[in-house]
Order: sequence, then structure tokens, then C-alpha cells
Amino acid sequence: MNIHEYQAKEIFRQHGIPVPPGEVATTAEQAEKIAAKLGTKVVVKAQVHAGGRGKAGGVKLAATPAQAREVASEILGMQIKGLTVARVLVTPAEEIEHEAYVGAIVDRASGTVVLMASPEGGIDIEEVAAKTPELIFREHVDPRYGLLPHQASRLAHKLYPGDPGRARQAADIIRKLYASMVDAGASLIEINPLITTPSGELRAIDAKINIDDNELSRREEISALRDIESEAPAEVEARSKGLTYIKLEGNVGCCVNGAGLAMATMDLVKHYGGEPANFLDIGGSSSPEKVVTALRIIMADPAVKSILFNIFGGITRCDDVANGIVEASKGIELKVPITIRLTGTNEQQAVRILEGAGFSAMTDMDEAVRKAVELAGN
Amino acid sequence: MNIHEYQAKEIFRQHGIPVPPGEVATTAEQAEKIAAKLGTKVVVKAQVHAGGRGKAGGVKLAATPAQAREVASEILGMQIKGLTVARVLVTPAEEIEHEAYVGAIVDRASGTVVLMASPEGGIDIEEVAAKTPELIFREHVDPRYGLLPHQASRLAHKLYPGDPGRARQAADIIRKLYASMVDAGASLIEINPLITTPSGELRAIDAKINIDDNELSRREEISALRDIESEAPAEVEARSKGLTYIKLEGNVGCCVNGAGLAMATMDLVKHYGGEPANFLDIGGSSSPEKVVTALRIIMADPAVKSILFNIFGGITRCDDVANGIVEASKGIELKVPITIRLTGTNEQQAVRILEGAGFSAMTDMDEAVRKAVELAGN
Amino acid sequence: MAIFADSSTRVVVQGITGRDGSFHSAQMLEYGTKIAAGVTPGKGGQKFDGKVPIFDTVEEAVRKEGATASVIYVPAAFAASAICEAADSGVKLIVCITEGIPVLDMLRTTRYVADKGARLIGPNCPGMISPGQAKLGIIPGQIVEQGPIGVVSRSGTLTYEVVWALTREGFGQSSCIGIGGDPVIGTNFIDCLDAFEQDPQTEAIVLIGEIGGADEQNAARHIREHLSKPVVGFVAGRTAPPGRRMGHAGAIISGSQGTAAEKIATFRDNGVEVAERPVDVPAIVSKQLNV
Amino acid sequence: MAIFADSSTRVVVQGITGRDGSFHSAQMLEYGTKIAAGVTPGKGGQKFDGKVPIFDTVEEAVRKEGATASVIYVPAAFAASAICEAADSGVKLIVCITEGIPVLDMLRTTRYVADKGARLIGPNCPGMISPGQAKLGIIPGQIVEQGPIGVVSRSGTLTYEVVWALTREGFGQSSCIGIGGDPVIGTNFIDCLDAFEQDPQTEAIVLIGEIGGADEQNAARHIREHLSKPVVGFVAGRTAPPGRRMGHAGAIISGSQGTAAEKIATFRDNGVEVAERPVDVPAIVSKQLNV
Repeated sequence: MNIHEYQAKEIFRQHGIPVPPGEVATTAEQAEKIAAKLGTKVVVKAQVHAGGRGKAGGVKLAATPAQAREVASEILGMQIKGLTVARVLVTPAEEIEHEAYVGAIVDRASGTVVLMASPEGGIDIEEVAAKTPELIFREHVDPRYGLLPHQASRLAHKLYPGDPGRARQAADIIRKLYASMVDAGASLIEINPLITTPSGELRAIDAKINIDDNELSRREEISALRDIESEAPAEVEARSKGLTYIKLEGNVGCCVNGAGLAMATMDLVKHYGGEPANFLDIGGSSSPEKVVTALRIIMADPAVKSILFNIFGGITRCDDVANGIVEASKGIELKVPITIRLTGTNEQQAVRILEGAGFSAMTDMDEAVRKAVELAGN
Repeated sequence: MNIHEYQAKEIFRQHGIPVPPGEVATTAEQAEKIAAKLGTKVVVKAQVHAGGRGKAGGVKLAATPAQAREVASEILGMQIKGLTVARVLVTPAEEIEHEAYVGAIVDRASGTVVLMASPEGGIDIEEVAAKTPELIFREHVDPRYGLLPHQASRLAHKLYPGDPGRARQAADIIRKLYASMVDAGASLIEINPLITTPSGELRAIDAKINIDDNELSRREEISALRDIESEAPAEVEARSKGLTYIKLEGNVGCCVNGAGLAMATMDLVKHYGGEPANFLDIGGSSSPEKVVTALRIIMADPAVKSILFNIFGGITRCDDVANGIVEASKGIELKVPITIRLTGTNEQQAVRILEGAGFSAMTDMDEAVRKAVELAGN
Repeated sequence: MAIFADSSTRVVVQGITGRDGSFHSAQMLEYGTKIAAGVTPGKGGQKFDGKVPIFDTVEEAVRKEGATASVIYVPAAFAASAICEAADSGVKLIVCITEGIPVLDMLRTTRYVADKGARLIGPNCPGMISPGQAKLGIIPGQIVEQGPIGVVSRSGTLTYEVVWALTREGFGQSSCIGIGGDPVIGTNFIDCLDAFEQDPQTEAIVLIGEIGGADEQNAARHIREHLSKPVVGFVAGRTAPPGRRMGHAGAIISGSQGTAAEKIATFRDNGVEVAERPVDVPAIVSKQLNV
Repeated sequence: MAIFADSSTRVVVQGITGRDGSFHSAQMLEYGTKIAAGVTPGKGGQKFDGKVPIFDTVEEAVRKEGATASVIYVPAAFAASAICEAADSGVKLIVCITEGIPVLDMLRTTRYVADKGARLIGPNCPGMISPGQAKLGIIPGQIVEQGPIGVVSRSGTLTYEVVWALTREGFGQSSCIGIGGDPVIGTNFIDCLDAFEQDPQTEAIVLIGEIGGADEQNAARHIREHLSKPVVGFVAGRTAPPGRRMGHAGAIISGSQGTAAEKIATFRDNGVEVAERPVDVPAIVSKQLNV
């Protein structure tokens, strides 16, 4: 789960990481008031779950409260990578002497959290990593010991060599960043940039935290940070029913059990000249209701011209899926043709159920995909 | 540092370990009031830093508030192992179905905290350990992982086999006991007995926590639990000056640098027929003031008939010690003979300083001890 | 032969009385897996299916019934602890089916398992099956057949699809391992590749990957450097949209965007043939084995 | 020869600019110890005594000056971290003089050092000296002499007393190791006994113990089972009063009250001769070596 910059900064603040003041506005008037209260030049920053906000025009300076109102009204409602901006963060425009990068991520390869820091922070950090990897310093955190103080100190001294004052501040920030990560159940946490002010103080000017979805059930406060309004309603509904749904641009609606098989099915749709309309994984344990929900979500997409079920029964029982399709066909008008491929657990019962309700079923994946693509008119 | 039962129970309470209610009284009247408030049969328990309180008569039942007053007046002021009882804990007398033992200690041999539990709890637990060691169950806590939930559960199931309800309670208590240990900076923590009430609930009826002295500087709240009144004033004064002093029963006052050498010196006093009056370690880095304090503390003991200095200079500088002796001799009347043995760092300067003030010094430890014993009239 | 588990493996099922645990334990028994014991704290003394003894702790299952492997079906909140318990009790193979374990917990847990000298498969995986010998997990027994192909996969049902295609074309399997789709897992592609390389029954290996991370790329390089047996690859997710931006750190750490195209290219650069469709896998295997 | 450190050892001093660190670094240099570098975070780039380079981190001291051992004089609040830093930087011998480190910190720290494959001596110890070669810590250089006796001790000044007695009687030392008086330490009696057993220079060993714990009893049994060289024991604290009651757990865990009488008896039961007085040690050594 992504959280917004302003939410991430609040977590930083709670852990004692120096963050500039600032408040969130949902209207231009609010933005003006906040700017007036801050009493200084401000930055107005779009709060959306997308990178590259600056380049998209979602981050703007304002010298006066009136100007803050003006730029806020430009940014609010703006579309950035398909997401509508509903909130802006109004925060003082800091004078910047230097920009560093500090981040931590769960590294699959080493099975550790890796802390990373670079004196070349800012928007081009990935380029720095690619072109001058020697400017990215790392510390692997042994999960048995957690971040040890000397690691934070070592990283800090590499970040600001010959500058004990900033190194001391940075070591403290790095320790707190790691603590924030663990406390929030984050799989990624970043400060970019970590600026130096003219007076030599470090401040976290941007904040990014990705929460591990598996942490949410045990962290109510963090769960509450989810911004449901910023998500597509169909995705929210799917998640609430235990499905994973992502809308795409094609016209072949796909309903599959298992993420890997779902992706392979979409690849095959493409292979046969079609375009998948969505990714939809009905998950492990099946129930007719899940299938009903899945079908309703897919059919709500007007672009869908043909629907493909691809079920390989393991834990998922084919008869559950068949029952779901039959039940859905009673409540919803099936405006587009449905191609059903079923194999595995309780396959025979499923075929009987489907045939009893006038559906036919196939067992071969390739054949089914080809047919569904044809039916979509591709 | 030892803390009292009532203080340890408060730490348990903060961590959610079930502990019966109860309050501390310093007068018999207070004890009566507490008993009245509890409205039940009570136990009145001496709060002193000594084991075997029960056998010494420091723990008594009282059926009525009046009786609580009576037994409290008996216990308050009582001497247990040389310590005067200044406080009693008044707590409900619980009905006991079963007594278990649960404890944790830093184990030198394995370099881990070891959790121990026995279904044969109560005052004879050490006998259980000696005679039926198979009834003491253990879990070693890997310091890299801390206590893992399955370890608490495993211990709990051994403690109450075939009784999932009590096992669940016990696993929870064991986890909280370990957390209490870590949070308090304890080197030892015990519940003995952990009772089962007639309704099947577990309760910690006695509580023992030893705090690691090295933790005190970073734990103000725990440091504040020290009961200075219960300690000998000379020991408190010594500690405040960085000395370690323990009063003993002999007449040869000893002032040594280093605990091992201090013990070896006392052993040698005994070897030559004397009895040490104290253990006194002036510690590593020396200063004349420390020596002045040490000499004052030793001389305040009327039993002392002869004083022995035994200094092997390493970090400790012999001239510092010499200066301290000379300075002390100006301020305090030296009523008993002083034998001084000095060797090591700045030995020559020390001898010159001492001879200049009319003292003589020797370099051989055995000779010095023999002389000090003689001078004490042994 | 087979890898990790065979007909001598004595299994303890943790969470044997739960909904999933009891269903799949019955299936595992039916397949012929030797289930030595079950564990559900508080239900010690009962029996599963009238014959499998249940204990409160894994330690008892090991001590009294000689369990050598564990399969875990307990809920996510207790699964990391269950893995640690199995490792601490001397079980040498641990298969964790449970999904939803927080990744920070898994960092500690995989380290603990390694410290105890055990092997973990999963979590969030279908488990493994050595056809004709033992099934530890939920891979359907009816789609596999004993034979010379080793299969290792990050997916669940996609694995079944490929395995079923192999079986239909007459290519039975030595072992099929679902290593799981989580970021931090106990056994990775390379561990399985090395085990298949050592296994005399295995003649060719099928590796099924998907988008995300750099495990397939690392496996590809490992294959060129260390494997003599032919490997056939498949990567799902070529049409997956590039993920919404996940911060810089992921790309910095792995030097990769984790796309299917990148993975397929790396396989091919390292001499690993990659199938276009699941159904193409058997033909490539056949070609590699010259049968 | 000698154990743990010799004339080839390149030392980094952590806390070299502190009060104790600078005093004892000067003494170590004077003794001829090769001090390759000092570390004080924030003082990188300066020099100690006009010649020893100071760095911000131990990692730099190792990388740039080839330090192989560290001596730590930093305050207690930072000492555990300093030990971890040394171990993490590839230093193989770490001598921690600092006293006052909490025991729960030391549990983690000693494990970390072991995980990194390093050796820790101490904390709360006088360090070690290999006469004529290297002094790592605070043992006075003028009381030792090169020779055939290995000395290992839990004490500080009592060690000096015994070593000085040996030197006066003509028994020089191979190495003198103060292992420290804390409950949890990095190197124990048995580690040192085994090292002295292997060291060709060492002909006899003097072990100086004191009350508390069961380390001396474990050492006594180890000597009988594994040592061929003669060992002479000394135990301080025969007149120490029995400690005020410390709960049951201590006695349960070690099965011992930790008294000097018990320790002396265990030494004698295992064939280790125990000196009555420090001054008696040389005579027993002489008898054991038949000189």
C-alpha cells in the first residue's frame, strides 16, 4: 500500500526525523490560509500515488498566500498518470545548499533490509545509481540484530566526509528512518532529497513509504492511512471481496485463479492478437460469491467485448466456479460472450453444472484463449 | 541492584502479568487501612532485600484488619538477616490450587538468557532442581532473536500438559516476563510461586527482580527504585564516591585497588590468623580524594584495630594513593596503625611522599599483611 | 530419487486441525505421503483421521514420531512462529503454504531457519511434490507423473498448467517445487537448480518465472556458469503494465526494473531457451533431451 | 610465539583521543606495540602523538592501515557498539577494556562477534600482553618478562600481583590474558587454555579465578580431559561472605553456589594444584616444570 507524502512525513515527525512544517489542503482557500499561517514562501505539492509529480506540474512555488491559492487551484483536480489530485501539501520553500538521498528497502537477493545513501540526491538518483554506482553507499541490516549504531554512523560519515556535525545528524536520521520502517511495517522508505539548509541543518523534504500489505491486519493506525478515494472503485470492491483486479485498456475480460496463471493468460491473449481488458485473480480458495463479484466487475467495464474464464483447479474447486457463473447469469444480463476453460479439482461436476445451464466448457487453455480473442472481434 | 517485591510486582503489572492487588505500609495503622480496603483475608509481607522471609517470620496471614495491624506491628522493625524491615506489603491471601515456578536469568555458560519453569514451584524449588532436575524445564533465548513465541508456548505446555487453558495463560505470562526483564534491564527475574487459583487462573504471588547495575545510568525510572534506607550508610557513601565497600566482622581494615586483589588480600589476612573488617575496592582510576573517603569509612568502624593498604599500581597511581593517605592524616585522627604496601606505577614518588609525612611503605604483600594482622593484636 | 523429499520423508503437519490443514492433510495421505504427526497447540492427545497422532508442539512430533519434514497451514499471524518452531525442533525441511506473512518477519524467519540448518520452501507457495513418493503441500496429485523433469516455479496454478502439459506429453517429473511468490522466501531458483543438477533422476529442468525482482536474471547467469543439464524457461507477465512508481530504491538495489522482457532476454543471453506459451514447454524439453 | 597477539599484530585503538585511550595508547606505543591507527568519529584526518593516523570509522583503519586487532577505551554507553563495529570491519581480535556495559547488551554483542568470526577479550578487563611483542590494554609492561608461562585471569590487579611474583622468580610469560570479570565475556578460561596448549612457547599455565559462577569448575574439568601442560590454579575470595540471596535461578542454572571452596575443591578433584597465596604460585610452577 502506498501512502501520501504528507502521511509519510507525519510518521517521520513521530520518530523525530526533522521535517519542515506544513498542512494538507483539499481546496485552494485552505491552501491560502495555510500559506498565510506559515508566513513564508511555500511549495504546493500534489498528493498522489505517482512519481514524477514535479515534471507533471504537480509541485509549484508560491511567494504569497494569494499565489498559493492560485497554484493550488491549478494543481487540485489535475490528472497525474491517470490519478486525480484531491489534496495538496503546503509547506515552506526551503533554501537548499545540498541534496542527499537516504532510503531503505527489503532486498530480495540478500534477504536483508538495505540502507542506501548518496551525496548526489534529488530527482536523478536512479541515474546516479546507474552511472556512478560508487556514489551510492549501502549497509545491509542483519535481521537478527537490526540496524546497529555503527552502521548508521559509517553511512553518515560516507555521506558527509570531513563534516562531523552533519554526519552526527545524518546518523541520527538514518537510525530513525530504520525505526520508522520497522514500526510502520514498510517494505520501502525514502527521503529524497535530504537537504542541507544554509545553516547546516538536515531536513527531509520529500518522503516516500510503501507499506507491506501483509502488515495491515496488525496495524490499525497504518491501515487507516489508505486513501480509498484515490483508487479505482472497482479495485477497491475487488479487494474487499478477496479478489485482485487491475483495469487495463483491452477488450478481453479475464477471470483467472492465481496471479501467475492470470498473467500467462493475458500474455496468451496478446499472443493471439487480442488485448486483455484486465488482470483479475480470484485467489486461492473459491466460492460462488467471489465469481459473481468478479463477473460483475468485469461486465461493468464497457470496453469488454468477450469474457474468458481460465481456471486450473487445485484448492480452487471448478464446481464452485461453475456455480458462480450460473448464479451470476441469473442476476446479471450477460451482454458479451463467455468462454470457459476449466480443468482440475471437480472438473466433471463443473462441466455438468455449466451444461445444465446452457454454457459449454473447454479444457484446453490455448483453444479457449483463441476463441475468446475471436469473440471479441480481434 | 535488588528491588523490593512490591516494586517488582509493579513492573509485572505494567507489563500485564496478573498480580494480586495490594499496597505498601510503613506503619501498622496503614496496614490495617489497606486490609480494610481490600476487604478480605490478607498476607502481610516484609519488604527486605533478603531471601527466607517466610522462615524468618516476615510473612504472616491476617483474617481481619485488626489482625493485619497486629502482625504488621510485629513485622515492621523486625531484623531479617541483619536488615531492618521498614515496609510491609499488604495483599489478599489467595486460595492456592497449585504452585509453579517461572524465572529467567542471564546464563554465563551459554551466553544466553535462560527461561526456566517447573510445575513444582514454591520455597523448595532449589531442592527440586537438585533432586529432580527433570522437573525443571528450560528454554535458551538466542540473543539475536529474543524470546520466540514458540519457546514460550513450548515451556507453557510442559508446565501444564493436557491443560490448554492454563498453557495459554502461562505462555502469555512467560512472554511478558521476558519483556519485563529486557525493559527493566534485569539480570534475574522470578515468579515463585506462580499459583493456580481454584477457578483456574494464574497469578504471580511473589516477584523477584535483580537489576544489572550497569543498566542504571540509562534507566532513570528503575534507578529511582533503589531503597537507600535499607542499605548500610557507609556502603551508600562509598558507592557515591566510586568505591565498593562491604562491612565484615573482623578487625583488620583493608583498602585495596581491584576486587580480585582485595579478595586475595582478605584471604591472606585470614591465612595469617587475622579477620578482615571489610572489603574495600578503590577501583581503577585513582585520586587522593577517593583514598581520603576510603580511610574515613574504614576508621568509622569501631572494630578496626589496624589498617592495611595494598596497592598494585597499574592505572592506579601509587603517588595518588600516598597523597590521599597524607591528606587524610591531616584531617582525621589516625587512631590505629596503618600498614602500607605499594608497588607499580609511580612507586618511588609514593614512597618519597609517604616518608616525607612520617609513614613507611613496603613492597611485599605477604609481609605487609602479616604485619597488619600482628598490629591488630591477632 | 527426487529432491528435498521422497518416500522416506516423515511429515508433521502444523495446523492439521484447521480448515485448510485438514483438507490438504487428507489429500496428502491419499497420495501416499507419510504423515507421522500433526500439531495443534491445545489439541495434543487427539488423533487426525483416526490415526495420525496430534501433539501440542513440533518438538514432541519429532521426538515421539520421528518427523523429518513439516508442512505448515496455520494462519498468517502465527505462521512465522510455526516456521521457527519447526526449525528449532530439528525438522530439516519446512514447507509453508500460508500466504500473508509480513516481509519483515520473513527476513528474521529465513535467517533463523538457516541458522538452524533447515530448509524452508515458501511461504505463500503450493509446496512440492515428488511424484509417486511424497506430496508436501497442495499441488494436485493427479496432474503429475514420475519422470525425468525437474520443475521449479514462483507461481501456483501456472505451475499446474505447465506440469499438466508436460505430463500429457509423456514427460513425468522428478520433483515439482513451488518456491512461492513473496519477496523473501526460503528456497530460491538457484537452490533448486543445484539440487536438480545433483539429482540422478532429473534430466532436464523447467523454470517458471514471473515479473518483479531479479531472481530469474540471477538464475540465468547461474545456469550458464554451473548447470550441465538443459533448462527451459517460461516467464509470465509480458503484458503486465509497468507498475506504478515504487520509489527509487528498488531499481537502485537490483539495477533492474524486473520486467518480463528483461528476464526473457537475460535467459536467452545465457543460453536458456524460453517458451512462448505454457503449451510450448514440452516440445522444447523434447528437443533438448533429443527424444 | 604467544597467543592471540604478537609482534605482527597491527592495532587500531578505538577511543584514542579520550582520557584513558590517549594515556594507554602512549604506554602501548612505548612498549613497542604496533599501533596502526586510531578511531574517534568526527576526528578523522587528525594524528595521535604526531604519527598515528586517526579515522572516523574502524573500516577505514582496516582498509587504509591494515589493522588486525582493536583495543577499545570508549565510554560504556558506546562500547558495545564499538565492539560490533570492530567485528564488522574485519578486525579479528578485539580487546575491550571498558567496564560498565550492560549484560543484556553483551549477550547480543558476544554473539555478533562470534558470527563475524572474531575474538573478543573482555569487556571490563585489563587486556593482554605478549611480553616483548605486543601490549593490548593496560597490563603494566614493566612487570612482565618473556618466558614459558601462560597466565589467564578474571582479575586485574591480582593478575599483576601473580605475574610480578612469577617474573621476580625468573618465570617469564608467553602471554598474560585478563579475560574480565563480567558475567558475559568474549573469551573464557577454556579458550585461553586451549590456545596455550597449542602454543609452543608455553610450558605451563597459571589460571587465576575468583568467586561467582562456574567458569573455574568448567575449566577444571576441561583441563583434566584436554590439557597435557601443567596448570596451577589460584582462587580469590575464600573469606568473602556468602552473597545476600540472589533468587533461586542462579543456583538452579549452574547447580553451584560459586564459592571459592567449591572451585578449589573442583580444581583439586581434577588434578589441578591450587596455590594458597599468590606468592606460592612460582614455587608450584617450578615444581611442575621440574626446574
